Amino acid sequence: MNGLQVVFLLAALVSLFSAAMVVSARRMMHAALWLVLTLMGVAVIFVTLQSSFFAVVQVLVYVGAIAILIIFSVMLTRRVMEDHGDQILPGWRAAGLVAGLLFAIIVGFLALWQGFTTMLVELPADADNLLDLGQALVSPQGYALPFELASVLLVAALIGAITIAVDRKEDQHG
Amino acid sequence: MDFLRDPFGFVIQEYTGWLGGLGLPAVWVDIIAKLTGALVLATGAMLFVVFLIWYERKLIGRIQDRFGPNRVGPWGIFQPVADMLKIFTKEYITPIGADKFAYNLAPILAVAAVLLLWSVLPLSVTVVGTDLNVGLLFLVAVGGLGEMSYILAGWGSNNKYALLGAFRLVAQLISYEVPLVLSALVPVMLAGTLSVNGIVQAQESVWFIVAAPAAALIFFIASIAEIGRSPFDLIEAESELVAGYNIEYSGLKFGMFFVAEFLHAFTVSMIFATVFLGGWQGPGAAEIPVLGFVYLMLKTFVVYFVTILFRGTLPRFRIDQMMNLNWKVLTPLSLALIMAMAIVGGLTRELPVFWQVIAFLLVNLLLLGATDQLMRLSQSRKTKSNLPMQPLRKVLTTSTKHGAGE
Amino acid sequence: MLGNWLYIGIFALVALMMPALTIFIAGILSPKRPDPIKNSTYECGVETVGPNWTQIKIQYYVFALVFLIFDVEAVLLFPWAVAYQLLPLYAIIEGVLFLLILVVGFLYAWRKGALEWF
Amino acid sequence: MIPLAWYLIFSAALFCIGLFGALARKNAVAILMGVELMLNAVNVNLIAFWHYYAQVRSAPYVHGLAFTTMVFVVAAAEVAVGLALVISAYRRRQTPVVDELTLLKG
Repeated sequence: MNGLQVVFLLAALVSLFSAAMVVSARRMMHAALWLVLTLMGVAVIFVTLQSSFFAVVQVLVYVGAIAILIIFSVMLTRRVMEDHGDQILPGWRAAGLVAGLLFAIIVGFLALWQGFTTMLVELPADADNLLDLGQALVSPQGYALPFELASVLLVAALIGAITIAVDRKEDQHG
Repeated sequence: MDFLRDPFGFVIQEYTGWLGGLGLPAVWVDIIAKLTGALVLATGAMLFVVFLIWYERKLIGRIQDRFGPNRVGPWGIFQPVADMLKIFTKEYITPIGADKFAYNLAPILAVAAVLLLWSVLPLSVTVVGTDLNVGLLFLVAVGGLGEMSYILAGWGSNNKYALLGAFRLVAQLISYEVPLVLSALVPVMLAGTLSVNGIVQAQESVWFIVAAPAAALIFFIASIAEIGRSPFDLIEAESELVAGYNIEYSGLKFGMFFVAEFLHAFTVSMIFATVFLGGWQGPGAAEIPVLGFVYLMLKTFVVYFVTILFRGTLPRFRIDQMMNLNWKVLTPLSLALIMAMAIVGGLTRELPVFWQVIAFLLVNLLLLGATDQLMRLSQSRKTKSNLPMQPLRKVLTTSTKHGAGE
Repeated sequence: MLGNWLYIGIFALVALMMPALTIFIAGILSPKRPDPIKNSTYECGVETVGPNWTQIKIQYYVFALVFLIFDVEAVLLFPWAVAYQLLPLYAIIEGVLFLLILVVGFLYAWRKGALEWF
Repeated sequence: MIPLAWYLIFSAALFCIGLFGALARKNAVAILMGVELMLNAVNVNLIAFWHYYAQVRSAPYVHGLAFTTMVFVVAAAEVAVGLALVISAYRRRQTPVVDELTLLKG
């Protein structure tokens, strides 16, 4: 057991515990704050995988933007706040069964794969080379099309979300 | 002589050498050396705040034709120490129904998010906390963590004014993070790296503020907005409102938010000096590392001085003006700037560096001039219609039944 | 690589411990005389009315939304900006095109009045 | 020096917790949080396999990074539109609880 493994286990335990709290917390605000902790834990997991870029992006995008968006939405749908009742659907046992089965199936299948037990060793320092990523993202042999489509997708999401969320006042009495 | 040329690097080397001689395993030597470095840097930063508070109060006093603190010690330099001792002995008042965990975590997180920024800032050639390959992105991301502390503070206080104040502040911070992130793209383009040290080294021949003054201006304004200071301090406008997100805090818990604000102000000045003013670069800085530290501090204090000048002289924005400045001036300008810089840089690639810098400079000035003209145009159109503020054309409310939000 | 992050991790712990310890020490030094009036929620001396959960405006959501979109877009552009000096001209144009598409969305939000604060 | 298996098990567990949240929660915002957890699990998986392939091929391996970037984009778009829908539905029907949202029944 070396230091890196300890860090991984701690981060994984914290993330999984707080993920469990996300799906079980009664108050939405608590769930959102637990979600932030999960996301930070995942960022640490990225660090142990030596992906500095995605560790930082995880904090920037998920904690900095998506979590804030979720917290704003929680505040916007206020009635949840006053709702201390059951936050779980009656069929949660079935959902738990499905999730548990899926976990068993995934791990079972993965365990059949021979690379499953590979030890991940430390990569050379230039492994997560942003230069390569940047070149691949715009090279026609690489990801030029997905790159532009990502922009289209983002704009579609922006336009769609604004159209849906921002009604004019007159629509509201419906 | 080594000691005089580079006292910090010398001490670090001696210290790690001494640690290595103790016979500990190499990993532990590494960890202890890093821990000591972090402790020294963080303590230094925290203590530095005492000086910053004095400096700022003195300057603001001068701007307002007062003396500023002048009783405790020579030139009142011990005034913040006295204030600190006082705040140390103040009672903590925790409001009823507060979410204890969130309430207590918030001030800690506010300071920690700012302190953590210091871990990637290069102080001189030899004293580089850590040369992370995504350093600039790290600075932006960790700077954004502060928002979480405001949400925790506002929400944990169980006070609707604190909550509203927190959400308004977060709305401001995330809005201004857009031009901040976008203008940070320009130095990355010019330097070809995200590492902060790499960006400093890329400015050996020419500072980025010369090549991209528009980006520097956007970055600077967005940074001031990020620290929530005047003229962007309408969230906790102390002369007009109750405090905002920190209304329910007392004693040192309030003090921590105060410390975080001052330290953040200095830290963003340092980031600006690093990214646009060449960091520790200067004549002789590569040979005599301690000079680099002096240069960095000089530049940082110049930038900090300008932020205080802004604070002392500019009137406070109204919130709609502030949002308009962000969304209708800074963001479009930074978008246009990136596109123009990318194309011009691509076209002038074959030219010598000098001409390329001139081309960049011209593009920047052109865009700044165009923005200025457009702003004047819209200003004169507004005054013609004789409206004190923009008409509430599109009134967007969340719910008519539940009242109009706010 | 991991060494850098080790330093940042240690620094993060120190940065968290330092204010926490200071607050803790000050808590020992400071008096504790709680009182129901003193501990009540501060509303300028007026008694608290209504629930503490106020509803916020949809504007906050819209700002957060635009911020998220631009943040993700910046994440895609940062690798592009790092590689910028090595890219051929058409690849630079691709980046500009990427931004132009985004500008369309931004202009839509502007036209729709989503960026107004009132 | 961490087995690949740990990452895969971690990501599977995170995915299943997220799935449980998406299936069992009443509140639409909470469902979206569950979906975010699932997307995060996917990212962990992608980065783990990126590391694995970079190690096996002993050369930088850019595809894992590019895919992860795209997952970030999709996650952002998903959460933006999803939350907009929740807010819109809440404002029309005054409830964020999925069971009570029977818009399609008319």
